[in-house]
Amino acid sequence: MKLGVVRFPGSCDELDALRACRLVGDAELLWHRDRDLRGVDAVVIPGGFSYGDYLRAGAIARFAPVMGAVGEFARSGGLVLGICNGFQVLCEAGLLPGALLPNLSLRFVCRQVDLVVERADTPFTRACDPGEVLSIPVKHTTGRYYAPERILDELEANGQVLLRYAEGQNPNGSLRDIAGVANERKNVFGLMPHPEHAVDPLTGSTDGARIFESIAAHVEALRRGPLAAAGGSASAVVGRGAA
Amino acid sequence: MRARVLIRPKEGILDPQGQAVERALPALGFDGVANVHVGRMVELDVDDVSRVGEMCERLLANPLIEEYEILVVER
Amino acid sequence: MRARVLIRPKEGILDPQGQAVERALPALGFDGVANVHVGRMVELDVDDVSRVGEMCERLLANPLIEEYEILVVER
Amino acid sequence: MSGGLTSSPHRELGLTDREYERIVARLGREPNGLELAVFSLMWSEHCAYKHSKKLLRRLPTEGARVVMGPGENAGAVDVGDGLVAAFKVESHNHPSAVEPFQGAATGVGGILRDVFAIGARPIAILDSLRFGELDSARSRYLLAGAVSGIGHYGNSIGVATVGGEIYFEGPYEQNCLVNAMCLGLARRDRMVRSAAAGPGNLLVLLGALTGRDGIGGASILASAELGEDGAAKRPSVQIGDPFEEKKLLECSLELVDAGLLVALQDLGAAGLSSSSSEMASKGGVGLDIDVSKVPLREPGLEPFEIMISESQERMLCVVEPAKLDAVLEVCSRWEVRATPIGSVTDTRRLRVFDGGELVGDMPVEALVDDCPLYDLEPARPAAPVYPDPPRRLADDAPADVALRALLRAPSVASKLWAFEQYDSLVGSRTVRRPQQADAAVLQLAPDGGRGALAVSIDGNGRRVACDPYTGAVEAVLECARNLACVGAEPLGLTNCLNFGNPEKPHIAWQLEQAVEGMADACRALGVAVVGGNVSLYNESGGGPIYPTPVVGMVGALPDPALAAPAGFVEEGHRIALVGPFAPDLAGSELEKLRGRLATGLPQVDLEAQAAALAFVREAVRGGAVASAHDVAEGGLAVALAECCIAGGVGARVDLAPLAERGPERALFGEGPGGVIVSGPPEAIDELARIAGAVPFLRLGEVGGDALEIDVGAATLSLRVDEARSLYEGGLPDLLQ
Ligand SMILES: Nc1ncnc2c1ncn2[C@@H]1O[C@H](COP(=O)(O)OP(=O)(O)O)[C@@H](O)[C@H]1O
Ligand SMILES: [Mg+2]
Repeated sequence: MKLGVVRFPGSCDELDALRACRLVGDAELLWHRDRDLRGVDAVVIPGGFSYGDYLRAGAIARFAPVMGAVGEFARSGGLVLGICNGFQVLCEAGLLPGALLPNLSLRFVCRQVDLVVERADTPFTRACDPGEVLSIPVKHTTGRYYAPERILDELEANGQVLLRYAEGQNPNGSLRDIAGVANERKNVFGLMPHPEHAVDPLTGSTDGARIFESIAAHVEALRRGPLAAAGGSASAVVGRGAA
Repeated sequence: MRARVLIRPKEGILDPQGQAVERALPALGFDGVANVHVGRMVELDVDDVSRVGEMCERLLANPLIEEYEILVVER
Repeated sequence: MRARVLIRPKEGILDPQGQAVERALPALGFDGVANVHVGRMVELDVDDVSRVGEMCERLLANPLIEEYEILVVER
Repeated sequence: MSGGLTSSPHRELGLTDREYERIVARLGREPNGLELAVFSLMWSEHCAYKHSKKLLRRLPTEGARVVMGPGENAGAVDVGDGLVAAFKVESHNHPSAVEPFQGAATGVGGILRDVFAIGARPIAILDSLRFGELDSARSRYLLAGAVSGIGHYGNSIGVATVGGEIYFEGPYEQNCLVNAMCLGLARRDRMVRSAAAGPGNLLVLLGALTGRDGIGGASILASAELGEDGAAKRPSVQIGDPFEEKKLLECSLELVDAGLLVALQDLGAAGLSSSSSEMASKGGVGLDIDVSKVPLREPGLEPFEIMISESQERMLCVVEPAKLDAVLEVCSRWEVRATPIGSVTDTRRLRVFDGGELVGDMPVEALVDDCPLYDLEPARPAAPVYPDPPRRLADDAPADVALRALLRAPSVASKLWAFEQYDSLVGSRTVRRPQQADAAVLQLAPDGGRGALAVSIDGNGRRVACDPYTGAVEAVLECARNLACVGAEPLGLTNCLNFGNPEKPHIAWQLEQAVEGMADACRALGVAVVGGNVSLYNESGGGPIYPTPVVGMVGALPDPALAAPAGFVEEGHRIALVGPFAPDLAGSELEKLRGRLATGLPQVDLEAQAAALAFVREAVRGGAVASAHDVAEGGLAVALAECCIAGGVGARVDLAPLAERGPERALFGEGPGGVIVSGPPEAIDELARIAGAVPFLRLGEVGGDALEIDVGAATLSLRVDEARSLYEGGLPDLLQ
């Protein structure tokens, strides 16, 4: 299995993400100007300040050549994980619903938070238990998840909210305490917390590894056949692009 | 031609920056201020001003959360 | 009365946001764009519009690096 | 060459008549405007260290681990496995007082460039900040701006800000201090120096466009044509662009890694002038620069402006002609502007051309080495230099009232409000985050090394004001103690000397005493000074700042898993005080709250201090202790409360053995040398047994939900949750 981590000018957490990916498989960096995803099984858009986050977080990065390829990959069912700035990029690119607004505090916040796993039957959370609490850090200025009420209702109804901040721990004012959402098909997932910073007991927590293990398990299962990948769920993801 | 794009948070979306300004002004002795909103302004020289709307839709504003207004500035 | 304050980096002051937008637009196929600057806009209801200049000096703008313009918006 | 000069422009540029005469003598003629501008900056205090250079020679700079001492952009020490740690601290005090956000942001940008200029990847930032008391709106504004500026730059560029310190004292009201330290890692065989070499090689400017940033005073040299208000319009505030620097950083490191550079140097104060002449001086060569090739942000910059512009996010490198294309290719991939602007010569002169025209011609040595160095004329002040701080606590306030007041005093209270605004995690190295332990701990595994580095920055200016020699000794000791608490052995030290006007005898005395103290402490601990910075003339209407030597120390530890946290870990663990701690109220936070400033501090026995540090370090490394925290501001009571808050558990302790000279001293007395450790009973017994000459005092036991202290007849009790809300609320409450 091979994961690709996109590097934009201004990415900051790409090497951390690469390290986290390498705990579960092969991984390499993908350059923002490349259109070729080099046959990776899943793409990670890492955290940082792509293009300085100027204008609006994620607004400029979404037009990078590599994002065209990532879009096609996602539309063909490939797994795409966006972390923090990556989440912002995916929202700006329309690959995920909603938008991220400045934190209510208007300040950057770096803090360990507890996250509740809402769905443990997706490619990104299948290594978790439903309701499990993960300790993972956040660090951002623009992390307040927003979508119109109607869309929020839809997201909830479709089970697209995969992670929520534990009660009283919402660090940014995200609506309905949403920390991470998937697209309808559940092959694109974005979250503000940084699972790649929670894969080493020395640096605080290993709970973030679950996200990467989930991706690896899903890709392995796909190898063995679509039915195994479905893991019993009806909304199975079949096939993947650019392999 | 010089164009000026004014971008503000859509109505109904919490604007903590506007609120912060609204709270800070009375503390400095400015009363009678209400309904403060903080947005962005982009100014640019363009050959073809008719394309600015498209620039807004695609890059300068995020239509989900922001509304914009385009003004042409006489030069 | 509704006032609109437009705040931009002073001339000669580095404007990295403006530069970033200026570089991004041609890549999206928008040519003939130059001299892009990104600033802020503050909109507010005020009883006494004559005090807005003072508000800018003290809070809304940073006079060291920004210049501002006050517009009164008809309502 | 330039019109519109007054009769003695050199004075307006800060040069004395004698300095000017010396320049004329070295040139054999009167300098033109450009040359005068360049000389005035190169011979400024900032670049030439004319009042401090002689004094700095007293600092010990050699040691087995030293790879690069003072003189390069950053100092460097060997950390094994082919890696070196490069680090330096630098001030950005004045720009931050003018515009705190941009001032602090560009301060971080500047110190990062110093570190990657030697080919090291920056892995950590620390900040050391001083403001006036928070009842002042200006101080609140400066604090908020500086902290968000540091966060903005460090977070955006992806370097973890892992530690720092903030103090609030009246004398910083008009002159805040913003010092930033950067720590980087390089492969020893991949470092690069700043010495230009090889006549015929090209000088290439990397990074941002050049604008009229920081021309400042020199704008009097601008030609008259620019008009009356031209000078006034010139922005003096520099805007930081961390995105540009991020690209510059990655690009520079790739160029170094690929072996494409002969030399690399950042552009800091005095811009092209100082970077080019220092590169030439170090290499014993000359440089020709064509300013017409320098890419500009705005039209119409005059040659002298281009030479002294302090526009941020620029680097200068020397490249062999055959490698130019490869260099340009790397730069273009990173979208970093790269422009050949000149070449290395064997003339030993800095020659400036504007296209075909020679507009300046100066001997490199004259610029770099010939500035006169001045002797200080120190004299111990006869009367107190500083007013007493405002009184906030009655002398007869009971101990529990005093403890509560101390916990929320802004200099003591938790700095969570600030460090939560910093990304302390990026890089996957941070094993101990802010407030988790006395020093930040960064593992080397991601960089292919073993073990970890520990880093700390310290300097209590008020104590230095009470006694400059001992205060400076204490700053070094505190850093070393912080390192010992996580099991680290010091490898090297950097410092920033923030002082008032050295031409005044009492300031000169403070400076000399502090440098002596720092030097003696370094010798006693066997730590070399590998670099630093000096910031003088920090005075204004309100008088001089407290003398503030800020010390940054880097150490190494073999096993990051054993780096002790500050907080108590488990009910039933025993608590002990280790080290030659002799609590005294002189210079303490309690005395400050009571409105008093001492005029002396107790002497320190450096040998005993060094022995205790080694003992603590070995105890932590051996895994004998579960927690370790040093006793600092607020004394034992505050330190114990911090251990309880961090661990979320109470403690029962008996300070009676320390109370013979009064319970107050035992509770709130300060001084170097004390470390609170905790651990399982057997481990603490064993430590007591092997302590030998190192003072070792059992204090009590971890447990319960309150801190309960016996001090002879008196007792004191504070619930841990109340302690936490005082401690964590101290700063935000004042900032509301
Ligand atoms: N207080 C000090 N202690 C030790 N070295 C110092 C001190 N101040 C300055 N230096 C050294 O003097 C040299 C020049 O410093 P500086 O002008 O700040 O360098 P830069 O221009 O690279 O920022 C550096 O090598 C620095 O480490
Ligand atoms: Mg330097």
